[in-house]
Amino acid sequence: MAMDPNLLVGISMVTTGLVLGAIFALTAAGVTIVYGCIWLPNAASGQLFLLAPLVLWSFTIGFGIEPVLAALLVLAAGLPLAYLVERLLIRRFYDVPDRNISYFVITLGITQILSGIFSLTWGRWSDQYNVPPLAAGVTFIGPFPLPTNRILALGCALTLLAALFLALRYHRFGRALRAVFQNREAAALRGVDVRRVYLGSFLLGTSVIFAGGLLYSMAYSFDLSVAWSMGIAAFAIMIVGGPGSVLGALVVGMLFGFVQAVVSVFASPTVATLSYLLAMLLILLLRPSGLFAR
Amino acid sequence: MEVRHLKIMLAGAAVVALAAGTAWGEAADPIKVGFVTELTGPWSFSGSSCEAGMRLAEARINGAGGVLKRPLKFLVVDNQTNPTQAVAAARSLDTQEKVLLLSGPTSSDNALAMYGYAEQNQLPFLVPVAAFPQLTKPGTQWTFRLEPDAVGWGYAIAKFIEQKKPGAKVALMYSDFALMRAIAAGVKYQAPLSKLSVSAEIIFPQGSSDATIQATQVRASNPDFIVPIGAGGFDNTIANQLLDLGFKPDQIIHPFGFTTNIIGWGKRSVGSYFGTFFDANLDTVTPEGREFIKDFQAKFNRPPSYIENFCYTTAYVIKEAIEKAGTADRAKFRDALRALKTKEGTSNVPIEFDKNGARKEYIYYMQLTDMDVAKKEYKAKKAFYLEWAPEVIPVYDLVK
Amino acid sequence: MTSADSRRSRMLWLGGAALAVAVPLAVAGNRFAAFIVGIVFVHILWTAGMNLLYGYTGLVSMMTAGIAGIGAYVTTNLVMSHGWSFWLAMPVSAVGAAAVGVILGLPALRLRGFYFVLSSLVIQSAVTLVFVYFPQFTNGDTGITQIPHPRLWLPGEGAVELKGAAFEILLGLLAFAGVGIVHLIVRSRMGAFIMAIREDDLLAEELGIDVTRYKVLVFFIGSLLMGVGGAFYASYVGFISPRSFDVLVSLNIWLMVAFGGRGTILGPIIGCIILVPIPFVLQDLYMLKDIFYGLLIIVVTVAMPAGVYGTFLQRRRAREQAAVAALETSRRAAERIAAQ
Amino acid sequence: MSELLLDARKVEKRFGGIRALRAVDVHQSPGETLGMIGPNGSGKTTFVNVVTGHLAIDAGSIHFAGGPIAGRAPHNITRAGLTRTYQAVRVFGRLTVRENLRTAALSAGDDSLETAEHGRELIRWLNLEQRLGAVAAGLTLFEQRRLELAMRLLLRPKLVMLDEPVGGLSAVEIGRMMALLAELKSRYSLFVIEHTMRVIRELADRVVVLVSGEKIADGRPDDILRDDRVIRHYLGGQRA
Repeated sequence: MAMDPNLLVGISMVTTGLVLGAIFALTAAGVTIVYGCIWLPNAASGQLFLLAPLVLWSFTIGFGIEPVLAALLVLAAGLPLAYLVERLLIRRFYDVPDRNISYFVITLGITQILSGIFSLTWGRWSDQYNVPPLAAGVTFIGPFPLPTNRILALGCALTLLAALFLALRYHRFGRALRAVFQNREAAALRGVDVRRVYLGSFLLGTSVIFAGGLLYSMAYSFDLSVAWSMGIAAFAIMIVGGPGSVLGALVVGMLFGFVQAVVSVFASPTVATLSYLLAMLLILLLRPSGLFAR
Repeated sequence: MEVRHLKIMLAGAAVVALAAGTAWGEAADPIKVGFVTELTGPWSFSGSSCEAGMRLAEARINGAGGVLKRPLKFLVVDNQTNPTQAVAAARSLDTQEKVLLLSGPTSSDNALAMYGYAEQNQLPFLVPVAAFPQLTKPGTQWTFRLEPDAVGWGYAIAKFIEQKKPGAKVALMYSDFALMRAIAAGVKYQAPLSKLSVSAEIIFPQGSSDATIQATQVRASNPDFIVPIGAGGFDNTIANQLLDLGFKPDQIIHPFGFTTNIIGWGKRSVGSYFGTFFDANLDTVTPEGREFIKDFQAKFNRPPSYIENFCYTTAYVIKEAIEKAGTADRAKFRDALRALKTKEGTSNVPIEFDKNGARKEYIYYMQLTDMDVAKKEYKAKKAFYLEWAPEVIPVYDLVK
Repeated sequence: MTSADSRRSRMLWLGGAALAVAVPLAVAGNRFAAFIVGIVFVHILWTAGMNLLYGYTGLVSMMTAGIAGIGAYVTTNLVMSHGWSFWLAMPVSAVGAAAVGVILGLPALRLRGFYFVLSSLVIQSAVTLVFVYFPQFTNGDTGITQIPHPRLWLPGEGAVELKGAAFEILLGLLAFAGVGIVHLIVRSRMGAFIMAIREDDLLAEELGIDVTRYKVLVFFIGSLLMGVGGAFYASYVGFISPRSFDVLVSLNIWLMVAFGGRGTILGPIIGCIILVPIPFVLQDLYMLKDIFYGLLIIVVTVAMPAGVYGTFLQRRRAREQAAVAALETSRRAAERIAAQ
Repeated sequence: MSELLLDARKVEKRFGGIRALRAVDVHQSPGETLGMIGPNGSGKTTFVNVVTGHLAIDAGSIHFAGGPIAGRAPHNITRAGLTRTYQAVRVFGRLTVRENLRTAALSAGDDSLETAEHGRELIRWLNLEQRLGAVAAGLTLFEQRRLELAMRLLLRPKLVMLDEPVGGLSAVEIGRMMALLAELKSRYSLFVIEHTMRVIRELADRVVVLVSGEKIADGRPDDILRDDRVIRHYLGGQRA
């Protein structure tokens, strides 16, 4: 093993930061889109994030479906689910002034329900969540071996992020969405069907979170505890980046990914988690509108 | 207005009393054992394995006429891998079901929580699978444990490595659970005594899912052997990331391995070592053991491992102790357990407890020789066997 | 407050105190039922604090369990590692918890609505992590077990362990005292002010109410109740771990207040009496508890914002007003006839 | 000029780049009723917000009843005897009228609404006694305006700043409100922001005119309403 250890650790740090950051950014983007548009702070994001890979795992291991096909199935299955939730719970609050508190509490309720369901059902196999890799083996980055599957996940994540960003900029729906971000009434006056945009943004946000979860399960092993930590991280990123700011979510998400990586080299992953929370608190106190306020 | 409220409060109080009343059944004919284990939550894989093993023994025992002509009934309650819930369950089994003893936990955290309840309320507690030393700390009166304590495992690992490669460098990577901390403590204590050096020690917080950086750091420290202990699926991640980084399988020593997590490591781990207390591949398995393996395989289409075996054995230890006591009385049962001298029916390993309820300890180290992931089967051969007295090293001082 | 009113409420309070003693005695024969009663009492104390914060001042604090946990851990450490008497350790740690509660509550002075809720949730998560990752004080995830019961010094017997029905009666009286304190606050000048703050803190300020001062005060008193509850919970149950005080517990405390009826004295009590026993009574269905509570949270938020007792009060007020209106119209009719 | 009740000098307020108040001087003697007029967005409400401490002052000084109040917390300014109403009527909507009034009375240091100094007569005078049990949100706008007024008067203020007191009221209601204010004028110092010239003419002893954050006129109503600059900038065609 005659290779410079610092170089090794350095590369591993960068790659880890990239993969984690991309997935953070994606998930946080999903959360922040919904908050910016509907004013819905989704406390259940972590549980949704976990739901996707759990279903994927059942599809692939349980029913032996092709991983790619299974992943697409999961995403597809997510839409009607999200629609149902919007229909039953979200929609009725659209005109309530302080609705974000109600939403927050409701999604906390959903969180509790989902975690209850998880430990009841998938909980039994919590040592066996290994989604079959799309690509086996490792690819060498210089001297450093990285699982090809993880590089694939990184690629997908970055592509999705780019697509999301472009869609919000240039696509008709994206522009409508941003119009509603800026000012609901004005958008309505300009003939934007606000409620359709609301529904659309909720579906989009949920799917993006699902995608994040799927990519995470491609890159890492996971267990039920991922839900809470990811949910908190997503919130932290949203708050620090500025609620509703997709750009903020992307930048801060990447940042947090690297923080995680760097801190776990020089301190410990535990400190990393605490540092998110601290960052979020400080921003809440000093600049509730976040770093990238719209 | 308030007068009406009195009624409401009274009604509420009535609800509580009533509800409790319904949950309150008086002791029935069978001898009841409270079996609080992990059926859901992070540790559920071992809890449900344990229940499976215990059920086989329960069926056999009651099939053969039970104990003192009374059926032996295991009341299984889920503790959700949550110590708080474990205590609540212990309390209700004690006060509601009036069980003869408690058993069942396979996670040290839950076992320790119940330990407190058992000792405080003078309720016998036979721990099948939980290795945290403090469960049998000096002064323990009511708790007994079948599984050797984890600091001892660490001691055994050091002995194993010493015999494989004198003066070797060892790296430790483990998730931050009581069990893992205890194993690491044992290795670190015995290493210098066995002329070994610990080149790296990395602790993961619970819920970690990636070890790329840490594995690289370990690689950089260039050890001869790595002792990785991840919780749940993370164990597989660590193993595979170590292999990705070019470590040879036979440099990896898993402190423990049971069927599901051995399969989880994957075929590329063939050649790695793992510690165990019962394995279907051992030639010391008795005819009864063979039958147990056959029945289990038929029922769960995977071979049982030490968790299932300990829980299977637990049922028989309880049976023998009750028969020795001649009555289902808690104190008499406790004394019978203390005096018990017997063997595991499945492998003839001796069973006897010291004054603190700790068992005469032993461990096997097996080397994986082949694996069929699809069939959930693996082959392994014995590489090392060790027996030792519980306090060969100061286990109770090493972890608090 | 008319004399009839005061007589009624005196009856209520006597009745409440009587119940605090009578219920434990009634179920003393069944240790399990008795234990449930004890836990219900602790929750009544906790929800009393939460009610003051959320029900009367409108502060949706999601860190209540964390505060209770601080009270529990500090007491336990002082008693078990430093040999303090429980009766000294408990008040000390309760005041400590209250002080921490005030500090952690400071965001509430700057943040409005959802942002405060979120910050309190973040704080709760951080507190839980601290419990997990500072094992030298908390023994980490493993938790602290074999926590001794408090000892009472009785003439003749000397120091005797507080246990059995006596312990539940003490908890009952504590819960009673906690609710009583909240009730007195609500009836007082301060009560009017914090409710004004709940309704519209800007208008309250404009009316000359020192909003900051009263929010701090509320956090102190609320956290004090939490801390005391935590300290007694630890020694009563005999075991604590970070899970005993995690975010789900905070959420459940919120639920008990919201479900019973926030901003009413009896509502939270009813919430506790109905919700606390469920997981114990349905021992085998325990794992369904989270799902059930979760559904309840949603139902309450969507369909029953006033809670069980609150809705009941609303209905009754509606009835009374209808009656008054009817009277009024009939009187008018009578006058019209008289006029003709 | 010696014993001024309100004395604001060179008051400045900026929002980002915009100067909402430009060196505004306003003074008011005890017993005097001061009117403030100006087009929308001319800074009238901003001025009130700065004086009552709801907005931080950027420059200048404000003295009230002889003491400096610039930079003090709103509740302290209220305690000093300076209170205000809001353009969009603001009461505790979910509380009953009695609870609304009680809060004000307690804040003023009284032990209860009943024992509050001339609390009863206030309620009778503003003719709210029938509605004491009603939830404030259920009141008519006029009733809410009266309730708002009653709450302020319970505080025994030295100066009441009224932000469009007749805004949104019907002609009849305006007449009634005017009568009430006229009566009030004899007992309290008032500061009235209004668009309705009638109100200003009948109530104000003196009028200040704000246009885009600048005081362009200050004098007796009749003179002001004849002032060319005022007409040009503000009244435009509508000569009352």
